[in-house]
Amino acid sequence: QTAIKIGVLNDRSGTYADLSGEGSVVAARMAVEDFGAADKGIDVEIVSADHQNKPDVASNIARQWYDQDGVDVIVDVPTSSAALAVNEINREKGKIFLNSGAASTDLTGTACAPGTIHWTYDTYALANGTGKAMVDAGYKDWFFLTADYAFGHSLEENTTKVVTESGGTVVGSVRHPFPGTDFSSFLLQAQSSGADVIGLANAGGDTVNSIKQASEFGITQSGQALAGLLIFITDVHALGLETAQGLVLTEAFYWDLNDDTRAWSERFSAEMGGSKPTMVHAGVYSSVLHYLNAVEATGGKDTEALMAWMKENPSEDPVMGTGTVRADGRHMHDMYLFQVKTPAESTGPWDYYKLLATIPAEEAFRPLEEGGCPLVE
Amino acid sequence: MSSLANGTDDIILSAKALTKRFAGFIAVNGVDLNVRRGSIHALIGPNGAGKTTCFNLLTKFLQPTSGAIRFNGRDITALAPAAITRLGIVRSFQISAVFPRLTVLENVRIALQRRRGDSFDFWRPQRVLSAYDEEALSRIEEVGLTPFANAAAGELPYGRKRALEIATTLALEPEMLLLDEPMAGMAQEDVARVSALIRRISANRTILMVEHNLSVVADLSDRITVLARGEVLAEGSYGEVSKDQRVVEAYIGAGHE
Amino acid sequence: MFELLGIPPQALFGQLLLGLINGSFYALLSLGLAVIFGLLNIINFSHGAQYMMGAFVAWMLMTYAGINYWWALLLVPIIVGASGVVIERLMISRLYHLDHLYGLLLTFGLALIIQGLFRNRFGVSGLPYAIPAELTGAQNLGFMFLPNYRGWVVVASVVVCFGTWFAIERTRLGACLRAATENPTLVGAFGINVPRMITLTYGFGVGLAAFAGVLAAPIYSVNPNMGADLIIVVFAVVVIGGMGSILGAIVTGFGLGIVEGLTKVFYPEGSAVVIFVIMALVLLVKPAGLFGRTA
Amino acid sequence: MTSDTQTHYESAAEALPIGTPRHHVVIFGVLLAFLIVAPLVLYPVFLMKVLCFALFASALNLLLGFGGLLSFGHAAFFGSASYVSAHAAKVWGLTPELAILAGTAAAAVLGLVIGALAIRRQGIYFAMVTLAFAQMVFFFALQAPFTGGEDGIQAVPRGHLFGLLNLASDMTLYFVVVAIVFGGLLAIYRIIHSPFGQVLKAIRDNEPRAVSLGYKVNRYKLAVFVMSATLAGLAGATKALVFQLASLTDVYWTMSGEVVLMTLIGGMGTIFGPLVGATVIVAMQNYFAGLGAWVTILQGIIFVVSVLLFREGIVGVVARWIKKPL
Amino acid sequence: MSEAMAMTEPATAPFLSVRDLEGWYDESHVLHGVDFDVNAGEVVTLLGRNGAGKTTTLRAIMGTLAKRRGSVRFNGRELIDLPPRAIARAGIAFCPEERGIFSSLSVEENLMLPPTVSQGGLSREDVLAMFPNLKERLSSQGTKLSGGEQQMLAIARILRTGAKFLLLDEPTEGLAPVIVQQIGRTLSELKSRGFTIVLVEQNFRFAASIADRHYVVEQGRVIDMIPNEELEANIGKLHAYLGV
Ligand SMILES: Nc1ncnc2c1ncn2[C@@H]1O[C@H](COP(=O)(O)OP(=O)(O)OP(=O)(O)O)[C@@H](O)[C@H]1O
Ligand SMILES: Nc1ncnc2c1ncn2[C@@H]1O[C@H](COP(=O)(O)OP(=O)(O)OP(=O)(O)O)[C@@H](O)[C@H]1O
Ligand SMILES: [Mg+2]
Ligand SMILES: [Mg+2]
Repeated sequence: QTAIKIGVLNDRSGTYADLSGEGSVVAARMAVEDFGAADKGIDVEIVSADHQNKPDVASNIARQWYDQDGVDVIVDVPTSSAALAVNEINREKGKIFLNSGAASTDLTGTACAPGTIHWTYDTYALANGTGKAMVDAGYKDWFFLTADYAFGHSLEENTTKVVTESGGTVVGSVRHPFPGTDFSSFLLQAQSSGADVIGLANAGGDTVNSIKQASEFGITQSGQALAGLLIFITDVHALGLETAQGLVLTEAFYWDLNDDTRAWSERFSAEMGGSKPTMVHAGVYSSVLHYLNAVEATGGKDTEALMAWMKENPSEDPVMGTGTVRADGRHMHDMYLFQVKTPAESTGPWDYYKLLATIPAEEAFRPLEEGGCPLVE
Repeated sequence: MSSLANGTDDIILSAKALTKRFAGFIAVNGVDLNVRRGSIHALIGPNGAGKTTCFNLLTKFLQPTSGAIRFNGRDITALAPAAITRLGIVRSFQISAVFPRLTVLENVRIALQRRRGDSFDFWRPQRVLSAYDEEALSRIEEVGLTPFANAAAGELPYGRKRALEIATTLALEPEMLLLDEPMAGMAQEDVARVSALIRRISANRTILMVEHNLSVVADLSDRITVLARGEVLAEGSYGEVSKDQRVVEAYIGAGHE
Repeated sequence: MFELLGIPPQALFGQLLLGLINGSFYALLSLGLAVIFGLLNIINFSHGAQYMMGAFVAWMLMTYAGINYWWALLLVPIIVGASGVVIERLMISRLYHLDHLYGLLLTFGLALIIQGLFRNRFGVSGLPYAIPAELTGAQNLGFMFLPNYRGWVVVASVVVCFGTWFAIERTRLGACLRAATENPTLVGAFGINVPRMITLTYGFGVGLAAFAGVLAAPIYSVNPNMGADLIIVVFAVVVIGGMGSILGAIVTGFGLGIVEGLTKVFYPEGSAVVIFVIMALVLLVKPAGLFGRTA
Repeated sequence: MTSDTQTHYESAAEALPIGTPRHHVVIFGVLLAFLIVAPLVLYPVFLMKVLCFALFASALNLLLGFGGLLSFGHAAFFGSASYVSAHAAKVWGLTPELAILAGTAAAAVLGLVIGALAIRRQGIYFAMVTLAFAQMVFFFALQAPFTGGEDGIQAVPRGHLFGLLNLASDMTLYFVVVAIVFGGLLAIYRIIHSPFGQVLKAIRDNEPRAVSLGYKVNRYKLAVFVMSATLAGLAGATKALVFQLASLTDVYWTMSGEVVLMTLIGGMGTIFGPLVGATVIVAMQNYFAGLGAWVTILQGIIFVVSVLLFREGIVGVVARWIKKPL
Repeated sequence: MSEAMAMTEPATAPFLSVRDLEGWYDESHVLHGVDFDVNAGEVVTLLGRNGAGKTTTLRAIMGTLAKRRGSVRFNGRELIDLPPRAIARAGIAFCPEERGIFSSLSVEENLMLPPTVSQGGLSREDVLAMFPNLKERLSSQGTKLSGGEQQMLAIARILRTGAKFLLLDEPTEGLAPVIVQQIGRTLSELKSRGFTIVLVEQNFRFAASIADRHYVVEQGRVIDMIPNEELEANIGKLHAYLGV
């Protein structure tokens, strides 16, 4: 009889509450059910908390969970700063951290840790997917609208690299204050640069507002394309197709990919008042399932043994398909390039994407040797 | 104006053509004032005549629009209020000015502390201040507040607050005291007591005061300047000014004779 | 093509115009603060939250009652203003005899409550509010593409600001208000109900914030945090303009919008701080602000 | 009043050599004893958080309760000290005591600059000006190259105290924090009860009168502002080491509001109020964390209720009951 | 007995009756029980030295003194607990010592500020005819007027309201004699139009020219009442009271 305590730590009241939040708890619970924990004599308890997207709150909760509440594994944790903070606590306490929500490649790069797996996506994969696909489609000249802080800078940097490597050029960029409300001035600068595509190296509300205002100023109508470098289906849902149509983006999951994803999403929706799961929810499900398999296989909670098992054995589930966990903690799986449908193409709510391409795992993620993860040497 | 002939070296404080203009309004207009050392000089006049404004100018709480102020022969027109105090001119306010949440003793000690110059010592315990207690208590005694030494100043009745204010002021050992309506709001018995106190402390000091209570003015002052509408209307002893017809009209009240 | 400071002049005009649009919001919000401060001597920290309420109530009217933008523009300031009236009667009116700092603390607490409630109910991802059909589309001004709605924002804000200025500086009601700021006791002794006037003034100031909120709803996402960060900037605008000065609030609001717009072109990284830097400079030179009277 | 005369005098005679009131000594003693046994029962990291905020709130109270100046931008000092000490410990590899010192010094310098500008205005103006300056510091923290943007500075090593004592253990660190915070509180107590503190109280009570007694009040205000900033910095620097993290939360304006709230509900101008206030608020945030946005609402309600009904704060009310200053 | 008093003979109670009026500024106790009556149509003065409490008495009647106690009955109605605006609406108008001209208002706005409280007030034209000086200055800023003009404006603006009971605090203070005479004529005219006036005056020569009765205030109490016709006889006593 093993007792496992899973801590779902994410944003339950802020910008990322819709794309992670309660949905991640539901996804984790579904994983526990599908695994059949009760039948296998494994007693699983799920706790959750709101980190308010603040690294200090996140690290506080993580510390307390490990020190006081006997949590064995922390999952989800959107917002890079919060994820990095939890990563450090996790390293110190020698526990397991299955990140699904955060974007920072540092989790599998310079900050990689023996107990951390970065499951769903990262800035490299997004920049790479979207950047390369756009250049290949003929959008060669780029202008970046970048949130002026570390995350925005790194997103811009990653994309710039991909764009130039694929034969495009970057004609300019402008850094906007974070968080911002009015982007019209920056959009106008982007417009007068004559670029083919405006790369939005920002996130959350900033991205939503940029897209909204780009449509208001007729930027998309006048032929410039927008590339959302970090955008989720919930953002598209908030924007509405009228505004978001044509946007190209990269995701690790879409509910309407195949029968399995549709069936799973159906169950998820039933519990979440009709909203469809995001890739973060899918990642939480997939990672918890893999973890529970490891617990069953190793028959205990030893971090080293569990991590070894998870890295040796492929992950396999109906939601994210097959994947492997790399030495640096990167979970490798296919990514997908989507374009947002026009209102005419869409058949109803949540029917938002058409699939442009599937990006194989090896191409999607940063090569192991480029990350500089100390675990790899 | 015969008294001016007594020689200017006796003048401790003088103002020449003092003028204060507020946006579009002249509150004090070309006032010349000479206060003789060791005298009690009263400034009287109708409400709004500019008495308080004059006080504010002399103590530099307001910057004069024009004019010059000299104290002990030195031009002090450009000094800051705190510097004026350090030179030895200390004022009281028309509305009672004590530190309400400090005790009577502490009120007086604040003044002593300034004089002794340890008021920036934030690392030393308050205990060092007990060195001042003796002197403070003697000041308190002077104004008859000994029974209240440890009471919070804010809880004192009005007249006693005025007394405390005077004790605090005296603790600075000023050469010159400016009192703005020291009797205002005082009960009759307090008036007598404070009058006596003022007379007592005037022994080796100069006092300039604003007062509406004419019997106090008559009783105490050596010399009176009457202000009206920002200008000097008359100057002289009580006997002189009270007979001045303009003063009677503007201030004391006409209707008699 | 000749350039001005390295920027083509058309682009510069465009940026100036955009600055003016942002300035419209600053002006409306700082005007509300100035009106409230002028009469109540209260720094209304919940002004940002009330601006946000304006946007939300417009959204709710649209979503739950099908009331369109134009009616919202009229109704929302009244509804939110009424909530301000209740707040003034129940809470703020108890603080007038106290240090003004308590007003600041109270309204700070109110801001937390209001924002928290909306965050709980609506989340923070933002809600969509469409630009009214009459104002979609844009004008090609040659040097830029001006969305009709943005043009309308400037017009509406100028009209409301001017109207408020006129009402306060040129009408009998305004005369009562001005008189009451100078000497409320005497105005009361003339038989004028000063407390009621104060209450309504607060309601009006809050209504101005709500009006700005409705104006903002179609262009910025309707979101519980939309006022929280803006309000700090608006405080700086009010300090620069001189607390309580109606004209100061309006002129500084528009002016700083333009200055900020130019910074976005020449030094975008600095655009978030430029107003605070100006504030520091103004305080050094004129502690009472550009239009303020020294106490 | 006259009937009280005699009693006043007698108590006066008794209390004349002013020393530390006995009940203050007792309270400090009990507090210290409690802090020593507390980690046996309570989670030491939680206790350390309470302690850091208690010091922060006491520093604010020094300015607000005893200097009469409401700063709405104290997060600037707390936060910048936390960044500097985190940077010093992580990048420069300084020992913890030096890192804390560096952070504290940075806060002091910042306090001098902001204070010199802010004390030119009073009342609400002062509050708004400090708020605006704090906002500038916030933007700096967001964009400066060494602050890590919104990631903050993470994985700050706790290091070895004086190069000897390993602080990795929460227990060891706890006692170091107790020493720092208790020292800070005693320093504040001393400042309040020093000749300087007396003048400060006088200025708060009646500024024009203090001027008329010849005090250059702006120097005192600036001095207390800098002291308060420095102590807030000490709290921030210590917090950075405890949580091994310096982040934007520490410099954001809500932090300034939170610390005002702690002071307000504990009791402005009381010595022990900020401790109680910090304990209440930190405990609330900790135990109600699951309530999400309700925590903010609850804080807002506490703000409103304390402004309307309990302006004296918890300790203020107790002090009135027992008729002794606390 | 004056004509005015004879006119009000049917009314048993005086128009205004003040009893045991006490008043404080913060903690300083200024009024210690003021008692006096005013009959309809009368002009009554309050005389007394500076600081005797005359202004404070008017403020206490008007309700603008925050802390007050006792009884003020006006037209059969108790006013002591009413707020100033209700007292104004009851028909009492107040012209303060400091005049209270609003600097941010023009002369016209100042004039039109007080609302009408009952029928029968002077029309704007009547008022301007009474004070021709004001007519030329209607658009200037209120406080740009000379002291005398400000005083006229202060009186003028309360005549419009329809209140028939006026409290005038030192309307001649600081004014040139010509203006004092003019104000004297105005007050007489108002009296003839049936206004009742309580006048606080330092200048009792002026007071004697228009008043029916004089109350002497000292230390926050009314210590004596002298009918105007007995003034000559009591001049010595009065001088003693006023300390001249
Ligand atoms: N700060 C100011 N701004 C504008 N006018 C002022 C200011 N201070 C005073 N005054 C005006 O200057 C004149 C003189 O005022 P001051 O206070 O000196 O009179 P005072 O003689 O002391 O009167 P009182 O006997 O009533 O105290 C008054 O008319 C007053 O209104
Ligand atoms: N605002 C105030 N605060 C405190 N005390 C005041 C205030 N106004 C007046 N006093 C005091 O109350 C007492 C009575 O003042 P009041 O103004 O009623 O006198 P008055 O008879 O009208 O004198 P005056 O002839 O100078 O106008 C005086 O001692 C005065 O100093
Ligand atoms: Mg005066
Ligand atoms: Mg008077």
